[in-house]
Amino acid sequence: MKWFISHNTIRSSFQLTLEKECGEKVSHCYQCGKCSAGCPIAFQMDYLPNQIIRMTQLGMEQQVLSSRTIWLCASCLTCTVRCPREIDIAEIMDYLRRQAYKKGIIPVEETEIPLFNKIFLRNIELFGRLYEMGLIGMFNMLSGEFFKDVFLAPKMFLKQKISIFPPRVKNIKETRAIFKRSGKLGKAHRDKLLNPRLLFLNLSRKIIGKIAKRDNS
Amino acid sequence: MKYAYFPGCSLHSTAKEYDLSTKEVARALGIELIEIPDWICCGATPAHITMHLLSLALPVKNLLKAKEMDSFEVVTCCAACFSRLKIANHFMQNDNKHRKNVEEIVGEPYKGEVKVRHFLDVLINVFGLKNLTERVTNKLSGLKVACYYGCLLTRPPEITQLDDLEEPHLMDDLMKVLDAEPVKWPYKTECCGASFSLTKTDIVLKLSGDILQMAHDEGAQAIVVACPLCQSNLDLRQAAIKKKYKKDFNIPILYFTQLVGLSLGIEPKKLGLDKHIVNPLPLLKERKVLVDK
Amino acid sequence: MSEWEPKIVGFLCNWCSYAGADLAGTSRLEYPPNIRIIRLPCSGRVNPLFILKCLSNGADGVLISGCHIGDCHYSEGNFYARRRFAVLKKLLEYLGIDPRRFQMSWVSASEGDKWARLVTELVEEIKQAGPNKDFVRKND
Amino acid sequence: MKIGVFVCHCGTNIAGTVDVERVSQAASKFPKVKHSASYKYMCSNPGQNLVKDAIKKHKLDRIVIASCSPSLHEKTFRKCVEAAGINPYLIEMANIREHCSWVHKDREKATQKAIELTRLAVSKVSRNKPLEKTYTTIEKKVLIIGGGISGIQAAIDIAFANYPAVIVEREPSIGGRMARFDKTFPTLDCAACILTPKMVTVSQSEHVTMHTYSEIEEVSGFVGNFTVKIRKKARSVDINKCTGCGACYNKCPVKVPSEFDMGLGKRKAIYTPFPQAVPNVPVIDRENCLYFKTKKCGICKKICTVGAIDYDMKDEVIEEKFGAIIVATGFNQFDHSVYGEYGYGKHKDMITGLHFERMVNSSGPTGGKIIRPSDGKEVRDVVFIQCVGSRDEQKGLPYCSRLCCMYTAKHALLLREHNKDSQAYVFYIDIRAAGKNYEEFVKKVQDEYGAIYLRGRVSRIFEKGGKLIVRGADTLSGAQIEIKADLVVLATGLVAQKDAPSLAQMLHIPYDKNNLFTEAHPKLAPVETITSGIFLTGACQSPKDIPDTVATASAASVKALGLMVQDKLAREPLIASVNQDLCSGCLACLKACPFSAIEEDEIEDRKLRRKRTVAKVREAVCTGCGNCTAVCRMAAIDLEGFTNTQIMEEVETL
Repeated sequence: MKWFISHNTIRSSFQLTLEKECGEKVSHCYQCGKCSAGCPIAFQMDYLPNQIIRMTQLGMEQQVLSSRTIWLCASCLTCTVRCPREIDIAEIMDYLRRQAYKKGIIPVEETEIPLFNKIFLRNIELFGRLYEMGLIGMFNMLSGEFFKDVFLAPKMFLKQKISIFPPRVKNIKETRAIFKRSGKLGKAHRDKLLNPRLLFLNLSRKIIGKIAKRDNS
Repeated sequence: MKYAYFPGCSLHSTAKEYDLSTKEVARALGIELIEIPDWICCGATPAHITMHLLSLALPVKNLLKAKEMDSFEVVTCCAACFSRLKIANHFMQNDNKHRKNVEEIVGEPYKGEVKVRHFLDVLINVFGLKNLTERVTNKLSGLKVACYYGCLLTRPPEITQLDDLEEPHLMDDLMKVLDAEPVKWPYKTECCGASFSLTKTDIVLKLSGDILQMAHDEGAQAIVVACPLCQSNLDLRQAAIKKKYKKDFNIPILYFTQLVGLSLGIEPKKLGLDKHIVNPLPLLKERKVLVDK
Repeated sequence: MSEWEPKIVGFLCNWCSYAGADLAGTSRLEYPPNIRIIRLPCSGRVNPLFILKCLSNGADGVLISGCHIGDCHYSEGNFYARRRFAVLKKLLEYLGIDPRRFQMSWVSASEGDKWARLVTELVEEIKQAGPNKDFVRKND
Repeated sequence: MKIGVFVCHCGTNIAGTVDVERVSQAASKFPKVKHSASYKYMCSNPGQNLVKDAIKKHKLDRIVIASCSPSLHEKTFRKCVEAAGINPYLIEMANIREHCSWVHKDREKATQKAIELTRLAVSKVSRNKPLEKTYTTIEKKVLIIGGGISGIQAAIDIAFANYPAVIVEREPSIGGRMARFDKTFPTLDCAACILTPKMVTVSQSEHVTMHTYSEIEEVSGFVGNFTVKIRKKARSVDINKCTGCGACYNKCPVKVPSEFDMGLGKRKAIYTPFPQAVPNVPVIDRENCLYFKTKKCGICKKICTVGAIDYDMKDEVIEEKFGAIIVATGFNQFDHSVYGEYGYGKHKDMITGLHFERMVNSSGPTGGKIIRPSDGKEVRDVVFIQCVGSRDEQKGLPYCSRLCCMYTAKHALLLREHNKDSQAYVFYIDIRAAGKNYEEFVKKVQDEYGAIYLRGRVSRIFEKGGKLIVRGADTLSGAQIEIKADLVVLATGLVAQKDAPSLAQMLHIPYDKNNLFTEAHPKLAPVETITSGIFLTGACQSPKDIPDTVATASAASVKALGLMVQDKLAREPLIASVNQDLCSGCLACLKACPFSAIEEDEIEDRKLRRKRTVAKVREAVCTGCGNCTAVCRMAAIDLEGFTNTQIMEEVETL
């Protein structure tokens, strides 16, 4: 492919740290590819799940954490339940995503999912339950997909499937405290949505793309 | 039969008809569902992707609220909530390190003592198919349905402990009791794209399109689901699938509770059958399974 | 002495557990060096007196390990052992000896990994039980 | 008493973690130790000479060797000291390799432990007594359990040396799995062509007795003197009268799926499993026979001109004595119905390799046509999946079944040979073709027979539109692959026979967690078991192909013949003995003995001046387990080599 890796990469502690922190034995993988064979999202991924595991075995932290694959994993667990080596691949993907958040490595082409996750959690932290209008509005605004699904909105209102007002939970302070303490104990950055620079880059990418599309047509 | 009921966010918004029909069916069958007061979101997929502890603490908080109601069994309908609650319980039962952390976060001791059940499980394994057969007044004869279970109802099997991993059959069994005809099809547990509805709509269109295609090919007139995410992906996105892949399936996506409700003679409106994007009423009329009032 | 290290005696049957311990060696599985193995033909050879003697001589723990039930090289020696030591264990408990000090296990010749794990856990457990002062001969 | 201690470096195996010199020095200060030394390889010739010389020079009378496990070299050193004039039972070994240097890393602690282990051995040896070997006779007959290719080969080898062999086979005919195969890799000679002559040789040999349709019921005794009970199941056909004309099964009205053809073809209720069966005598399957079910029919009896049919035949249990036993029970196929993702084994057009063998065989149920079992149509696209059950810790076996790579390559080749328009797709993880001409064979299948090899496991198989949709991946190109297949052939792994554990328990041989029988040493004693006189061959020990099976069969035969040619057999004197003066005659030992090796005896008590009952050990029967010693209240019965005083001495030195 397009990499050159040295013994320094191979000897890095990436795999060992992963095995220790998420408890999954990556070194046990013998690359049978059953995970990739059954992955429903593989057609969109830049690396197949088995390649991600292989790259982890070789200590290629940078490449793994900046891959699109880890964000595209839908956590459907097809790989996990069929792995002959009993490796929980979905859990490894979760771990890699958490690491990518921590290190702020997120590919600019794949900002939607990390952004969505952050907005979703923020939403829960504020309201206790999901406020769909708020989620969609905020996501559309920050991701540059301003008019996404607006045609669906009236239908949803009519069928009372989406409410304009946020849900109400009485003891919202309790929920917020859970968020705060989880962030502290898990040593995760809770507050930052995403790096503003990344958001900006993504926005401009989208808008430029749209303008270019319009010009072409 | 008395249970604490955890509806989850979807059932209060996009999947309102699931909530309605579940409550109707429960009422008709004498299953008492008491909504957990002041429940909060279980964290869904974003939580376990972002902060592992949070993804355990949120469900545990809800289970503790159920415990306060003196209820040791929680029923939920959403497959995602079911999965999160079950996983949280699993960690609290088996992982001391995580349990300590989560107990610190929620401020209370908890060892996974509240049992979590899916409503499907309650209906089939507690109420019993035999009892249900006796209550069916309006048979859904001739209605060909594809039972779609999705990813999270059966996976991972050691945690959910609900149904067969690769070929689940609970809903099929249920449909047979209602005299509907479950088709044999291979996509029972294929992924619909789940949480990518908003973020990666293309993926959802492809995966849901494939599922609809397969159901169509195997002769299903409707798809029966037990998960609000599956329902919204398959139902909501059919228009876009039509636009992108030039395929007009027009297959109604129904909750199993709605069909059970119909067979018990409950009015369609009470079951929220008017709330679908792909209107199921013409099909149900054609198949003569609607209750005449 | 830096830290107290327990002394454990293991009575192992020649056919299964001793071979299993050998396999742990050939597989280079590491475990703590606190165990002293005495080889016997069968777990049924172990006379309860040996165990009492070990404990009174200051051993902190005694382990008896034989073939899995049903797999005894001598058909039924381990059945006898199991029955015999279930009684002895009760007796020792009655005498006020920490039950952790006397344990039984079944390790086959192919279970080197089980042996290593077993010893590691056993040493850990005996460490928690502390030095054997329950049954030591008073010298003066 | 002058004890000599010899500490072995074992190269760096021991010396790497244990300070051997310090052990030797510490040992020299132990009580009664007159001499201690260390050497690089104590078991080598110079090492043994060192021991012998020291014995002479220092007049040593007891020896401790601190080295490896006694299971490896106890015999070596017994011989060594015997040559130097010391009774061979006056040595003890301290296992400072397997139980010390190999399992510990801390040099200080390991050295300390090695010293203590040596001290234990020294204290034990100080209580050893000189013992003399006993001798028994040998029954000059070999039992072979299993009549597949490995049992057949073993029988031929033993008969060739003019010793009698007895084959016990569960099925109605010998031949085993190999009889089902079509061709054999890598030479492609037909299995029947090379197996049938061997089957005939066995049946015609004056030295070989066959008990087919029979099972082992009970085994007792020990090397040289095994007593075995064999259940000869009621065949319902008199083997001495039957001429093998076949009229009975031609006329039998009942058809059931044939086990031999893996259910692809039919057989009758009275049947021989296949045309070349040996013995060529049918058997009545009583579960399906109309006569046995309804008492009607009886056609076979009417038609048999020699009156061989006997509906009243009963199971017969015979007892025979043997000097050695060869276990050749073979393997079973892995049951792939555990794979939900492959449809729980319910897809009709998904078959195993053994099914394929029958199908491709010109005398098989389809006449050599490769068809879809569901609709009988000829196949075009065939997917082969390797490692089904093998190398799968989640649902299958941890090990590699070793021959699936090769037989799948053979199948891919045969497929193309039988059907020019077909295409083979082989999903594999690794190709393990380590054997003479194996790699070349696989390459040939890829190059000349156009088999497409795809590197990846298959994740899902389902039916759609009459085809099987196979979803796999090719990890080399990073592609997901979907193939619409007419037929899927699973290379299911090899597993132990279901009743392997119960046979092992009968024979007192160990088996591993996969129920495969365990050899005495994986490298140096691969066909022996720890129970002397019992040998292993073929796939009951681990998956083996035909060449390996035949090789181990001959190896096991040589080991058995090695016993046969002896006049008498030396037995270890490590058996129980009764001190009749101490014996109170309670006879608790008699009940505790698993082998009935203790009997009542009467002695004249001189003090009491009357006769008194005591226990007595039948030396030829005692196996030396020592169970009796633990029940003796008087400590009158003791086990030589592991006496109470020896063990107490060890315990005292702790």
